Amino acid sequence: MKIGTRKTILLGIGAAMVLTTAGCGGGLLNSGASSAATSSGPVKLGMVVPLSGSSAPTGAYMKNGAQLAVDEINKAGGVLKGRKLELMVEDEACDAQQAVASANKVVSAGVVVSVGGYCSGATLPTLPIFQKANIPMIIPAANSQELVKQGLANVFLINGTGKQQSTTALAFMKKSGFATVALVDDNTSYSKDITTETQAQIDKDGSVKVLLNTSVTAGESDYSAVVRAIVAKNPALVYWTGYYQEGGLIINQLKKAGFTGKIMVADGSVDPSLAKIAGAGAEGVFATMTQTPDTLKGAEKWIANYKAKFNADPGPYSTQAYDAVRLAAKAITDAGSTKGADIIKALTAINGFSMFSGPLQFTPEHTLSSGGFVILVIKDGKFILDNTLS
Amino acid sequence: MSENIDTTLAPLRVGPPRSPISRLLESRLIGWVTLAAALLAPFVSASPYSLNVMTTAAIFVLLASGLNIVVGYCGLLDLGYIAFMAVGAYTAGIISKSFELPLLFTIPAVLVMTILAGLIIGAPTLRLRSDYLAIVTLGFGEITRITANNLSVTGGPSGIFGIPGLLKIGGLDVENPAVLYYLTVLVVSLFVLASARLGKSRLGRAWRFVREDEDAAEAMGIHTYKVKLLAYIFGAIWGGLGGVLFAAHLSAVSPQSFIFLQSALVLMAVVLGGMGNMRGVVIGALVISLLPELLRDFASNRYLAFGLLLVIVMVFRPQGFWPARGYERERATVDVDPPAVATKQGR
Amino acid sequence: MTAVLEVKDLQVAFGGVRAVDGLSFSAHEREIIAVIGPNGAGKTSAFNCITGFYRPTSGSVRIKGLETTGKRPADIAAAGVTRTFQNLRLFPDLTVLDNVRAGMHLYGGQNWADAILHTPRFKRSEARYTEEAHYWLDFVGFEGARGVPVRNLSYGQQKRVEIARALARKAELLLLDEPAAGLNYSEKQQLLVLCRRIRDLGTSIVLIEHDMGLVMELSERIIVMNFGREIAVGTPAEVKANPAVIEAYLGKDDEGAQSNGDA
Amino acid sequence: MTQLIWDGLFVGSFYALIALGYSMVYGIIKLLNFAHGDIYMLGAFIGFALLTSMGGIPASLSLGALLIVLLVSMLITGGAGVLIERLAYRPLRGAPRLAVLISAVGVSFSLEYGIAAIAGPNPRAYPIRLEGGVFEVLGARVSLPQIVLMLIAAGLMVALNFYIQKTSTGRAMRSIALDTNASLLMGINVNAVITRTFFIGSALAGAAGVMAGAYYGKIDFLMGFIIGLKAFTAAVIGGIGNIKGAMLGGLVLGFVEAFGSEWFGGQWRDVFSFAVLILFLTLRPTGILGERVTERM
Repeated sequence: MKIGTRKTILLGIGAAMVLTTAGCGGGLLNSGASSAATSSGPVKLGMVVPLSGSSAPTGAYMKNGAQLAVDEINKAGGVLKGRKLELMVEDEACDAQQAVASANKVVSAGVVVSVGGYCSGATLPTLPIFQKANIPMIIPAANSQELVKQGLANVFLINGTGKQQSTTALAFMKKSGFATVALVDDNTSYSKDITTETQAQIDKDGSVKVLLNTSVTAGESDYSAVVRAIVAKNPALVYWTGYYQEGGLIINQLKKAGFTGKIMVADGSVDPSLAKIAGAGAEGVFATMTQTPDTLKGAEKWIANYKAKFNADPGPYSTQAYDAVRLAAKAITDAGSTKGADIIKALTAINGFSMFSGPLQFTPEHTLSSGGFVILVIKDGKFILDNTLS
Repeated sequence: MSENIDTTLAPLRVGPPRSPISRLLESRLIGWVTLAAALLAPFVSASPYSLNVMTTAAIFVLLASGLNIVVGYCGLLDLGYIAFMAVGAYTAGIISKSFELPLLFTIPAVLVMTILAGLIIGAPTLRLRSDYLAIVTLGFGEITRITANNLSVTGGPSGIFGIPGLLKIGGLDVENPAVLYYLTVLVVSLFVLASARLGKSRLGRAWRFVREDEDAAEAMGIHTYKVKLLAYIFGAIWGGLGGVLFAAHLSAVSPQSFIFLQSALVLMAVVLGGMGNMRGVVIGALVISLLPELLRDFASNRYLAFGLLLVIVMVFRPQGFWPARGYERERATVDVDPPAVATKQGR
Repeated sequence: MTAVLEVKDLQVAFGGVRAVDGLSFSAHEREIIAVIGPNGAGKTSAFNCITGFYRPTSGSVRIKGLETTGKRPADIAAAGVTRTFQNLRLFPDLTVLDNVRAGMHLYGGQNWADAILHTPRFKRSEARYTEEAHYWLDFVGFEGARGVPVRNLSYGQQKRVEIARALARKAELLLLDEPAAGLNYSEKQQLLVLCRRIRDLGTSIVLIEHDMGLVMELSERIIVMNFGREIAVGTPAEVKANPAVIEAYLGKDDEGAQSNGDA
Repeated sequence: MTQLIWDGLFVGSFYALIALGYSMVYGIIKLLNFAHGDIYMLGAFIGFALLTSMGGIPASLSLGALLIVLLVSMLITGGAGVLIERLAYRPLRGAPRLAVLISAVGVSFSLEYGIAAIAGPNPRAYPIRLEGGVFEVLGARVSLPQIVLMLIAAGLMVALNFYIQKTSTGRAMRSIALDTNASLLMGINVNAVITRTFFIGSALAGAAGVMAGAYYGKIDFLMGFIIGLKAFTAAVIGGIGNIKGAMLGGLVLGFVEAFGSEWFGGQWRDVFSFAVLILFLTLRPTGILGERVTERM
């Protein structure tokens, strides 16, 4: 045992030493070189997404999507006269601390564009890090209003914002004549963002009535409390803006409790597992979502490539990640350099770049001019496009 | 009431440790070595990443040294220690954000709040037996987190971000990672020293007496309750300041950073390092916070490893990996002239 | 001259059992009193009431004329009582010196700020703690290493350390709970001498003891308890002659007989 | 209102099942088995593995299949409990309570992240789902699965109570709870009894896990953490170490939570139940049914 003790103690000291020696970018004396854009060699793109924790699957989808784009571009000759793209993926685990660590890591590795960001709560604290290094962020998934509130020059959202999602939701409610609605979020920043926005827009619009706006704690099994509340109010539509784990349970328990109204979920709940967890009750559940590959017309070829490469089906945000990389490449090419400032200028200038969500143009606050949100509906356990709005 | 220490499990040693390594580790030297390493590190690598990792590690050391006061010295198992850090971080964040103050000036408020928190959590619970205390502290930890998540003043789930830096006077901008790192190291090493000194004082002894045998301590005129409360308050202060550094470092505070897992990690640092032994705790903290960064594949299931490690360490060394050794210098000269204590002038 | 300790019809009950049932006695300065009686007579319970570990059901305890009934043990200790425990209650992982320092907690002499800043005040008081710890260890005749954890010591040594710890408290009243238990003859003789030297410091001693030989030789007054009651009190000679006592012992267990034998 | 009571009762029966294990173990070796909630999680995952290995089960047979799986999972989790006691707790008997507690925390971590490493960190949908008729009772919607599950829970608790009260082992358990050393002297094989206790407690938790999985349909590797705390709260409310108390506590906590989240809103539910725990521990640590014991030195 004593040997063991010493070993670990030495390991402890060793750890400190190794850290000091394992320097990624020169010490204080020759500092500054750490994150400077190099003029030759591969062009690095950083992607901080959840690879562990409850959102890990989505992280994998995004990673694959991005990788697909990188490979295509490299096959086509890369950027800036044959420089290859290189994707660096780091875990964020939807935790602020880990996100900051990973963000610093990719910055240190000298990435020129960040194409990551899924959990808004974890993405927020990484903003100042990329901003200090003046690295443009093309955020494919995270879409909390908070991200653009500070009006940072280097932050671009290519996923529809909560506001835009709410607009779509409201349009759908009016079109299909839901007079009363209950808003339920899971108390995460992403989810609350949507409910607050929806509430605000509904109040402004006035044609729909919010009977209930409440939150639940994520990660529990029994949601009878909120279910009781909903059944008591008996709204025509329940709008769940949290993630699929709780979404599935709530749908299931609502049905068990004999709730007869309709249910709609936000993009965070658009996942194959939702239907699995919700069971039979999932049929006919609506969702506000940006186009996913299998709802897009003409994406079949893309899906085929994806399957061929990763022999798995693409999932939510594969396309956004894919587009983020392509957009980054486009901006680098336009800018003709890997300098943050130039790329940012190029991004702001971009107009009509074609993406899955449609032709791209950024609003002054660097969000999509059109959110590209559509309504999906679950048929035999799969999300398919619903054409109420089209 | 009292907890009987099973002597057979504890490492039995007569006379001070002999092996050169352990003598080195017992010696004052080790502290300086670690500090020197910490100070020199940035000259080897000052990349934002390594600075970030090292700053995080330093803050973690501060937390561990604070929890060591509660668990190591006083033997009170606190499973919600991170709550104190949360209180500190949120107090600092809210005040500095709403009044546009540098974080440095929020410290008085932070001290008040954390001491208050220490009293609120400690006062009702410290009369409980140790295992109840563990659960109650866990409960308080969760309550703190959930409350922060539900209130709007704490920024709700997305928390507070864009927090001003520690200080900004002319040229010296503490938001520069390197400067912040050195500041952190300075503060942390001072507090580690302070808690080590506390451990070797009248109060520190009182804590140990309480840990070893409350009744006997009580019989010697030690107000065990007051002493425990003091341990709690000191622990809270350490945690609160950790929170301020945390806020300065991340420039953002959000509830996910204060889950039970974090409390458990700090506890592991204390236990693995050796309860009550400040040097051990510092090294334990460094190992826990740096190992995952150094061995990426280890990071994937580090919690499993830590969990198993906890059990193993407890089974084989209930005092912790590298416990505080109860040795001190023998009397230099054999006979001292009897001091004037023989008469009973009481106190 | 007020009594150092005054116990008035003390009663304590656990559920239905009356461990102590109306005990009254008092100890004066420089007096050595022995409390004897068969096992389960309520001796230790009485001690625990006096030192505040049990809350007496009724009755009162005064120390140097100060009412201490139902106070916290720490306050009672501060009032001038110190004790040892039936089965050693040392701090096993702490050094011999630290264990003795425990008795000096009430000296104060430093606060946490001194400790953190290592002020001269702190250094002075620490020096004093160490010096006096050594003094008391010498006083009880403790030989051997003092910088090592007590759990490494022999039983006899540990007993000495516990007494040294109690003495360091410098209280006017010392309660010894079976100090001779487990000691061999010569150790008992040393204990006897030690008790007298402690008395000469001006401390009065109340001890629970089963070793009649020791009790008869050492104590000035003996209180005999049975079923929580005081059945006899007086000088060793009187008690020896008291029929109630003989009945209590010879009637109950043979332990008394033996110890009478070696008395 | 009746719905509220029914829901509380239903959730409460889960708490009670888990609380029993806490209470038994605590009553006998005064150990707060921190990992107990994770045994519940383990049970859910074992049931999951068994059911998936069985392949597709027609809904008509699902109840029968569930009962079999329930029994098997109970056996396995029971074994796991025994193993844990052997490896992580028994070596520490007589060591400082702090050490045992920390060891328990370690076990809890090992279970959680061990399962995460094996089964992956993502939540799983349970292969079978208890569907069944729903009918109104005094204005409360009561579903058949709920009734079945509650009957199973009640059955288990009654059986346990009988076991504790009537059998020799039960008597041995109670005597150890009163005085371990004395029982040792009376020739009771303390270790054997402790082993049984862990087996039973863990088996009950495992059963609760499978039932939860089959009813709610979603399991993940952290599902045991919160409910473990809740179960402990239930045990404390009822009077820890007291079997009937554990059952009572579970139901009481179920109500308290149902009402609490009605008044304060769902997101405050946990805060509310922890507050209840803290209040009980500080004001009445012996719980509703627990009797005060004078500690003697």
